[in-house]
Amino acid sequence: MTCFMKNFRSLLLLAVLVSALAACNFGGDSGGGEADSAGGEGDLEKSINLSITSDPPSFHPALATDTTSGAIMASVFEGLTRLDPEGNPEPAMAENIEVSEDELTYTYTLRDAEWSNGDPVTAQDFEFAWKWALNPENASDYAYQLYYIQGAEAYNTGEGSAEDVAVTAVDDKTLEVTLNNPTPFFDELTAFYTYYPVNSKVAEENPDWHTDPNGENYIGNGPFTLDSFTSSDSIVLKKNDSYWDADNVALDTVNVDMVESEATALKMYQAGDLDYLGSPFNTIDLNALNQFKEDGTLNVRDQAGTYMYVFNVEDEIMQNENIRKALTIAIDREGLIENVTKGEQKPGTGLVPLTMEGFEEPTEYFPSNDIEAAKEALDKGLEELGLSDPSELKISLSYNTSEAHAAIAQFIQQGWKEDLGIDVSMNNSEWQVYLEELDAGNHQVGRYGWLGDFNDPVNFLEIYKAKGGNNNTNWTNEEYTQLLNDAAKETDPKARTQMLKDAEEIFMSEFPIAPIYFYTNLSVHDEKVKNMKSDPLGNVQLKYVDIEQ
Amino acid sequence: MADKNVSELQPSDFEIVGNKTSETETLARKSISFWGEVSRRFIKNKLALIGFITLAIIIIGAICGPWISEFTYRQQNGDYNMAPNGTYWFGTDDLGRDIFTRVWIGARISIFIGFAAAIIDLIIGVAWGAVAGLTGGRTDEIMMRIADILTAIPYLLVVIILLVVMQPGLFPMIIALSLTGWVNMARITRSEILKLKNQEYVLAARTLGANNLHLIKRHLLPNALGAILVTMTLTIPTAIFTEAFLSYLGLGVPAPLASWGTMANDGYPALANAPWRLFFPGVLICLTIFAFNAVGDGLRDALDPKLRK
Amino acid sequence: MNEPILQMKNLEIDFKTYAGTVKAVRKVSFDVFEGETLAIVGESGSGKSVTNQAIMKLLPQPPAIYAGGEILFGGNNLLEKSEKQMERIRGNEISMIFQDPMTSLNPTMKIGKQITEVMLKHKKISSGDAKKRALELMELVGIPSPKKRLNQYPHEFSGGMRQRVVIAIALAADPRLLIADEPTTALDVTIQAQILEVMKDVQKNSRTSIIFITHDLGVVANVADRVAVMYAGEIVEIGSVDDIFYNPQHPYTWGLLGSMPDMNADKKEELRTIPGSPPNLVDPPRGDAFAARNPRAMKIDFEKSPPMFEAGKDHYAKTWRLHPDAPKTEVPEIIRDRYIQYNGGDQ
Amino acid sequence: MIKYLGQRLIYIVIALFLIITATFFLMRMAPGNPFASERALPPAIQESLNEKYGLDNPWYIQYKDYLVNSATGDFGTSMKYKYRETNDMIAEGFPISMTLGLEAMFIAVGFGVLIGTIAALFHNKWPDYLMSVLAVIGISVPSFVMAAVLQYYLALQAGWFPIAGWNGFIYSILPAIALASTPMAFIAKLTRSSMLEETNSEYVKMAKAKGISRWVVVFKHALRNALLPVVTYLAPLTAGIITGSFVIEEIFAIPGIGKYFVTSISNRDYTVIMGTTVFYSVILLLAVLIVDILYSFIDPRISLKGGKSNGR
Repeated sequence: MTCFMKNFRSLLLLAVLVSALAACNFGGDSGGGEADSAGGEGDLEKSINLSITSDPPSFHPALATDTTSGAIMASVFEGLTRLDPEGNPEPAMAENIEVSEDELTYTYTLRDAEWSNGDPVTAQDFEFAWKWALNPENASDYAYQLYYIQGAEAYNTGEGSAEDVAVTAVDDKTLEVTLNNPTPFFDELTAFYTYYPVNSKVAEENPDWHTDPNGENYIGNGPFTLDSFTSSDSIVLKKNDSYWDADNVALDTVNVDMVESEATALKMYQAGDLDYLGSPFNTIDLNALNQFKEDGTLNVRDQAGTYMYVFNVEDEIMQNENIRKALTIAIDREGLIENVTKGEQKPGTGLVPLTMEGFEEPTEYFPSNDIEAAKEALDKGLEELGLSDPSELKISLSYNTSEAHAAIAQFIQQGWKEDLGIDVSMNNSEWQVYLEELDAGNHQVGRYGWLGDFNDPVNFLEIYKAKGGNNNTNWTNEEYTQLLNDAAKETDPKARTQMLKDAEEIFMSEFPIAPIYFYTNLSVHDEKVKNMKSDPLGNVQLKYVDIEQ
Repeated sequence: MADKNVSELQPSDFEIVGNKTSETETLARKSISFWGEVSRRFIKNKLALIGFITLAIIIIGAICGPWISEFTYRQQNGDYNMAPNGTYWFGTDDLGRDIFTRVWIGARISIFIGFAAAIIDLIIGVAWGAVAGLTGGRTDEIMMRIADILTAIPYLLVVIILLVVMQPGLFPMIIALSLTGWVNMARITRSEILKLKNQEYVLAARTLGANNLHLIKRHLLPNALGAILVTMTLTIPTAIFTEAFLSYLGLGVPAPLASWGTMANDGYPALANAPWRLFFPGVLICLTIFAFNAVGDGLRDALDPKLRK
Repeated sequence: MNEPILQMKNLEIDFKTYAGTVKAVRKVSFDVFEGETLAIVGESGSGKSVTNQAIMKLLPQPPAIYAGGEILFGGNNLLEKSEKQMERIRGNEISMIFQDPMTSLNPTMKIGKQITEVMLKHKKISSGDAKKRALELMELVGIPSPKKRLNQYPHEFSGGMRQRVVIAIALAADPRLLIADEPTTALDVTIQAQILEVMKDVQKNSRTSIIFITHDLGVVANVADRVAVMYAGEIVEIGSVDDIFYNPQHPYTWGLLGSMPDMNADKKEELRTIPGSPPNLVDPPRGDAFAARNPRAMKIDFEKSPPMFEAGKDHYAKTWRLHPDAPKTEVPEIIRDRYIQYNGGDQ
Repeated sequence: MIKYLGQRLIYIVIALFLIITATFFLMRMAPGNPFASERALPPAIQESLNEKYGLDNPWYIQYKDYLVNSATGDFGTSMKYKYRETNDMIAEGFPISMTLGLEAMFIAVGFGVLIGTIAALFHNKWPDYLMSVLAVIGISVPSFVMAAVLQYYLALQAGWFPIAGWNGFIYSILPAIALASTPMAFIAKLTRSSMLEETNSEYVKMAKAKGISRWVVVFKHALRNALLPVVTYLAPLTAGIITGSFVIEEIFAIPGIGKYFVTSISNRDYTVIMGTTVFYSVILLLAVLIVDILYSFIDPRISLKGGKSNGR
């Protein structure tokens, strides 16, 4: 009996162990496994290994809001236009684009293209997708990208109806869109993922088609199809043979691993597990930038984005223009870029980045790092505030928690202390909290970055057209608003650019923000990778990428 | 067996002089006091002594280090990521700050956090564990279950709320660390008390009418001291660690202040190009924790009556 | 008498401690003969347990140091044996009964296993046979319903029953020498008597020699053939039970006997204690270790350590009192009374 | 036994209720909004999102909903990854975290006990010091530093292991070591001190007096008793280790659930916070129960009767 009991007990233990081991999952046969065979044999297969930082927050083009999702969407879907490697729109799903005299009506003729399930891509698919995105019930964060279309804003904010949105499928192959104002960058917009079509037949039957990227209902019309998705682990894209331009797609397989840590991604790249590092998929670890610069592999491209500190002009201290001016001038942008951000960013001189047409040459709205001028402004400001010494200024600098933001903030904080004698306190909070704080206007000086969705100055200037929304400065100016409204109606490109430049000058003369730098896109890639570079918006079109064995 | 060589003895040797019991008593009483004995045994323990000296050096460094250095912890000197040299003894970081200075400022903060958290844990944990262990029954059950539940509540949520309610800084950090940190101490104390409370001398004291407070103070705590001390020497590293983890999540002490946790966190991605940024805070964390462990073990051995021979 | 199975010669044991080297056992010599029971008495700290653990070589080294002497068991010096050789002797030829039955059994091992373990280690025996033998042993030491008890754990046993188990374990391999280290101290008086009976029975049947360590003279009178009295790491007097009880020579033995209640005493008499406390063995006294507590100590007692004087046949005492030059000192009244009673043939 | 189990299960349910309640209120007290986005949302969309996730209801309705959802085990879709069910996230990630965790447990317990035993047996001799140094390194190196150092030297420099990912056993070795190092050191310390206590005990002396050889005494007699405190430590350790580690999973890019415990909170992803919390609590409470039952198997002095606490 005891003998039996004893054996029984050890058997039980064994059973527990075995079942524990059986439950083990080392993920040996998961999709990412194929990543290893990439560099090896086979001149038939062309594959590339990339990494992104997390699961895409959405697989629905209309719900995507981030570069991670966007990079995948651009491969699996295709809009009316697609940006070429230089960032210029070229016809894609649209074979022909006809614009009316007043530049308000666009008529698209679609080419014969197929969804990955064989259905033809129709004008109805576009109409369906755009109206779906605008439907407030679907809560698309980026629906505002469609506001250029007549009736779109009203429908999205619950004041209009779907029928009033001026997008119509005239027939299967003809799509007609009417805009509120002349929009010179509309061709660019139609390349943006919010404007992508959705297979309306499938989507009407299965409203949840996008929640299972591995399911048979997940259908795209882009150069690649989504082969497999393993949460937190990998996404595998395969070439879409039924894509209309399949002959010009070189890659057969794209392996995308989810690697959250920059340091890990860097090591994987150094070990040859990844072929590309950088925007828009992930970020190159700051610590490696010097190394990549030295061996000449770092690719730097200007990006349509501005890193800035916003001043809350409703704050007791920050309402003073001279204080804002002093703080803005005193920032040593060159030193910051050279030593801290290291990415060959351009010193921020204004609101609109240098990638924009007509804004290529920086305008000196203020002298950067001119300590004398800054002190002068500071003295004036202090006097206006009735203070005698800079140390009496109580200023707090807010930023969202991140090592990069912290480093920049510490650099600038120290500069303000040494050059102006202002001891600024630091206040960091998590992203979700930070956004609420900015919205509520609880900040004095706050970090902010704006990356353009399309390469037009309006994308930046519009933020400060009115209070609310993304205007975290609470600054408004009637003249400025008027200029923007006028520019929206202007059809002459030159005159329009001038108006926008005038608006920026008004903006910068009152210092509601301290521009710090204009973003650059940094990337490195393996020698064998060809044609892989990002456009000014930071997108990489995998469609054009090739591998040379 | 008998010794034959006794002839040289004089008859006068056999004079009866009586006993000297008083001498034996004084001899017996001459034994050293309890704490004297403990410290003597502690000093004889080489490892413990080394630990103690290490700790002393680190604390002296924390006090004097920033004061010796010609730089301040937040001063950016324009020399970025410099290897250790004559000017910057421990090198500089990515903002050109002197790591020597920062490491000792960090020592102040990390050791303070560690000690403060350990002391709060000690007070709450010992009180909670002692009451639970001594009362027993339902009360014990309920008290320990409360402790169980506390450990299951998402810790980060609590920390985030604390950091928002109070301004980020040392104080909320210490509270956050102590919030669940005491549970372990309570468990250890309780199990020690349970072990001790049925022992004869405690029962004897009880029959003599000692009340609970007296029992805890006089009999139980001194005997549970060894286990409590060891737990405490482990609490301090845990606190330093948790602080490092919170720094990893960006919830550490606010910049530009430094703690070892934030420094290690900033330094580890630079392992390839500026290893000194991880090395110095890392080595100091290791040394400190080694020292606490050695001192704790030494104290335990010195206090443990069973090892007294 | 036949050949001794154990001869201890001038055994010296030191302990290294933080406070200095403690000379715990100082030149101890005695013999144990087959089938006899030798009791070693003395107060706590007198070195009696250390001496006996030294036989088993169970003292942890460090801090213990075997500083000199030899222990001959069947003619072989145990101190020269390797650990492997000692393993064959322990439990097999010499076994030991520990003082506290509450702690000397493994709490997480079944009783049966703890008994059979010794047999399986030392005898070529199947586990079935070992179990049978264990049942016999349990019966022998008086454990009721042994079959059931075999599969129980120590915490299910009372103190007395546990000590019976310990005895059963000690007897399991039929040892030639059994060292009982205060086996009854931790037990109730009634249980004590039972345990002593068990041991006596066992000895009758097996001719095992026993070294019985105790501080309880009552127990000694009950079980021992010969008695050795230890004080401050030395044997101060050794002789037969009768010698020690009725004709003790060393003043310490007097003190010890004086502190024992006498059942036969008619007179109302107070219990006596020995004033003072034992010497510090880090720095043992030059002369007689007991001198400082001896009201009739002589000058020489403080100067020179006495040799063993023969006080009778096989009766020795380590005191200057027995030196021919020493003045005749009186044996205390209580001891004298006892002697008279004894010789008067009261018993 | 059955009565005991019943009591414990009732306790688990009560504990879960308290944990859910506390978490719910903490969650709602924490500032931040799950739908906050860099691009300010039109109010209509914010409302529609709130409505969709029931965040527009008064708190007591939301609280009730959470209780009901937790009871039925359906936590709903993630608020950040809107296409993912919380349950799926846990179901997919947990086997991976558990595999890694079990491997780490084997390392931690196996080596911890071994190191602690060796240290105790050679008390105050050089193996003891060597083992103590090992244990101190384990305790004193933060896991992210340990992970980074292992990854840099053994994977990148030496090339013996893959850098990151989850594609087979070899991928699990470095993360398992990094994960195991701290608990291993704790276990080693614990084992050492309780082993020292046991080897000085009477029954070990008695076993030696039986002629049992030194190693048999250690392994058959002392170890089992010395491991009792280690077993107590195993419950929270197991629960913590098999539910994954944020740091290790991030550095080694492992698709486990450890990161959800942290990211769900920083994203204010309420449904996932609730799901992971309840999941962790269940694992923890069950682990405590299992360890208590296991304890009664190892230590015959403990009997599982209702309402009895098991202090030793």
